Amino acid sequence: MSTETTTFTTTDAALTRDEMARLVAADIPAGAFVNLGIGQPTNVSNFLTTEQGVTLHTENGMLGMGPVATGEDIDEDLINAGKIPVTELPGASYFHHADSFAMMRGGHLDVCVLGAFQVSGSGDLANWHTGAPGAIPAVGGAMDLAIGAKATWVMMGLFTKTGESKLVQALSYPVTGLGCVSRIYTESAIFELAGGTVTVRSTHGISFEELAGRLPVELVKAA
Amino acid sequence: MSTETTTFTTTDAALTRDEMARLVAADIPAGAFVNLGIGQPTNVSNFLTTEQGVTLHTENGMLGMGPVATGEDIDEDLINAGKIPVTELPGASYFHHADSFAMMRGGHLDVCVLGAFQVSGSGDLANWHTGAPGAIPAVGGAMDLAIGAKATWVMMGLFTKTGESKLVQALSYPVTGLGCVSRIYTESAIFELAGGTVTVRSTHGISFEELAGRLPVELVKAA
Amino acid sequence: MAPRIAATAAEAVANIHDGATVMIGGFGNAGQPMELIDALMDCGATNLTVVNNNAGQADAGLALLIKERRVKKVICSFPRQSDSWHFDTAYRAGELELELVPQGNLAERIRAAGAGIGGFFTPTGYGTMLAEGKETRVIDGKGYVLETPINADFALIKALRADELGNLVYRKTARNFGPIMATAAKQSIVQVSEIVSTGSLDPENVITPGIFVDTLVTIGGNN
Amino acid sequence: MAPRIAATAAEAVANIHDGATVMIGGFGNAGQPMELIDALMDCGATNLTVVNNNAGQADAGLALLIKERRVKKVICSFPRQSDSWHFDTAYRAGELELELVPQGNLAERIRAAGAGIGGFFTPTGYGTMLAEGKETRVIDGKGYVLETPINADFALIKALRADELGNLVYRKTARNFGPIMATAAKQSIVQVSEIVSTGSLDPENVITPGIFVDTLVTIGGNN
Repeated sequence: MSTETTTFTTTDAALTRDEMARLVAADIPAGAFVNLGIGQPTNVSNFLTTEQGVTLHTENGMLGMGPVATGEDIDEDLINAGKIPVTELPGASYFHHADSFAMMRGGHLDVCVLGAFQVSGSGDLANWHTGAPGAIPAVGGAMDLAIGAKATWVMMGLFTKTGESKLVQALSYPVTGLGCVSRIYTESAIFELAGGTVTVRSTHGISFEELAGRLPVELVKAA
Repeated sequence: MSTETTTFTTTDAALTRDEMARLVAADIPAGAFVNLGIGQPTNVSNFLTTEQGVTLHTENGMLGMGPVATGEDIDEDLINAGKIPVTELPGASYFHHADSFAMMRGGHLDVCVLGAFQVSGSGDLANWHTGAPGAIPAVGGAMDLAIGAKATWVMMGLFTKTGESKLVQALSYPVTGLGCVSRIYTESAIFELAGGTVTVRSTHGISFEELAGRLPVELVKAA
Repeated sequence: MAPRIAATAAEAVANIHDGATVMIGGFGNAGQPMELIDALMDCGATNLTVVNNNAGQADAGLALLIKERRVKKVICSFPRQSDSWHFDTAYRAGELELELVPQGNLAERIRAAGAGIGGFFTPTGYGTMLAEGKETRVIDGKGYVLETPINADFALIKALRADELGNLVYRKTARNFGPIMATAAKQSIVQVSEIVSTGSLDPENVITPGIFVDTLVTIGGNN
Repeated sequence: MAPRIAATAAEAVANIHDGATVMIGGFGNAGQPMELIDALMDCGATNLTVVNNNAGQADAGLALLIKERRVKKVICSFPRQSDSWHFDTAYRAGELELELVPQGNLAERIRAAGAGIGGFFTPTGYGTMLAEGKETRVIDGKGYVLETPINADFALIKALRADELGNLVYRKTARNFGPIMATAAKQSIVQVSEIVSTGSLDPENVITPGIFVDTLVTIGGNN
């Protein structure tokens, strides 16, 4: 289904956010049905090409979502899951919330791209709650999206502000979904997760060996 | 919700099928949403008045079903649950099978009228299977209809061809639904069922005492 | 029964009683029945349980109900937002109970209530904090959580247009929770931009059949 | 992925393999994809499990598949009809397995498969022969049976019209099982009267979004 190479590659500089988004976009198979989470993943839509024929789902009840609406196109009845006004592409369809999440939960979407606080080597995802005492929890569609699509990809910074790896052996933040993430895009590396094995597809501004030294999980270098 | 009197009445002659249907029709509250089962219950629609404003549901996906279609109005895409061509009234709506049975199961219909092989004094219904050895079972929507509506009424002959009561203490035929029937219309009497008590609302061509002697369940005469 | 046509939003919500469970449609501003919420505020009903995707924003609508401590419990997926200060304050003060539900489970639980389903196994939330204390089961190697229906006494819904029988159509992503909430509440109160004569809506395109609608009120035009 | 447009019914069903589970839409003749069933007959696939409301009638379609012993199992609600002689013969000969499911449970199980629900508690069938051996539970004083999803490899569906992205609209009660079967099958094969250009269907009125459609074939006009 995906078009990426499994050959290990490396670049001198860390990826910018736009470069990450461009790589994610390029990896989305032609004709795929995709849900892009709020935040960094939303940026992926800017790098999808018309030729790819990707259809965007927004869980508040629409397939065939178009770009963000501006000016006269803004319609308060037409918003995305981030509550931003968007547009409608030809061939779109609307449905109610139960049908929309049935579409997600039933495994009909090909790819869901999400942000994350942490991902474990076995693909467990934490992205909904810091678990901080006194924090008010809010989950939205995070748990549904995490486990619903055929493939769940994460975009995140690899390290916290204090330099700790967000790719971990076991989550310290509250779980969003277990074993659901199959790929992670970060500024420093792209990882493939399968059956507990973490394969590094590419590194950016860091060598594989340096990376292996900084991360708490065992890494395999792509062939 | 219902308009019947609780005063006991009696008539000299047994009810004809049309008279039964007319009585059922008259008991359906104005504005009710109703499902009429296949067979005798279908005849009830012929006695509903426009003023009643009753909306008919057919479980194959429609509210606002009109009379049987004839001549040029016959459309093979517009049939009732008995697979008979019907018509569409203004204000009708179509929906898929899961939504249609959700409407039924969720208790949104006011009345469902069904035929029966047997009904027990506690309202258990048998109407789908004779239980005869070698008989091929077929259930259709019978079990869904039996337990779904706010009120389930039965229309049936009170006695079998060999003279046995079809109102019984305990079903000998396989169950369709437990404790679901609240009223039974027969040629000889109309019964109200509630909390295990069987109240005779009217008798037709038979006295209350004669009836009580022939039926295996304890009967209460309506006040 | 054809729906009651209320002259004003105040009249539409007049029978909402203290202690009622009230579903409120909308996702962001899309589909939010703001005039009905304002009328609920004015009608004085208190001790409410509110089912909504969020828990109020800024100083309007649901947020005001919460500010005035008219809500004892919120069932929602995403209470905490940048402008959910009234919720935050009430929650931190221990004066508001929160049942946090993943958005797809929220939608499915509302649907289940309308469809007469007693409970269902969903993969969403399995292995997370939000499944704690709930029954779980592994089916074909995949983990599921048992979730229960959410019923309500009232649903406040915004649709685009109704006919005199209460058949509804919505507009774009403003559809969201409306159709399922209409099925899950004992009484659905719907604000629309216009009420058209029966027969004006194409039966193929009705989204909420009139059987689910109890009260209609016309509010301005579509904005 | 936009659906494949097959030139003929034969081409549309060509990848249906021996041993496949095939859902077939339709209730009576309404929505029955007769040309696709005929093509399935011609393609030679055998050892099939068929999910349909019925088990074939007279000497056409599904009845012929059963006559030729190409079907090992039927999952349906109403197999026995006045003209179901091929089913009757095969069943009595012990050459055809039957799973009899109340019609609403059949619809809900198909929906559950499409919606990623692992199982659900339904009141339909509780206390009956069709719940024997199934898990039951009393919830709030009401009995329920645990029912499981029905998935399929293929669905054969008849719709009225599709656009090039596979968005579908149906016609009157021919809608019936189509929309839910499209969600429950790995591949949905849909016969339509016409394929219109993308953008020709109103997004508000799409009943089956194209995400659920894999193959389209145009068959005659609407009859």
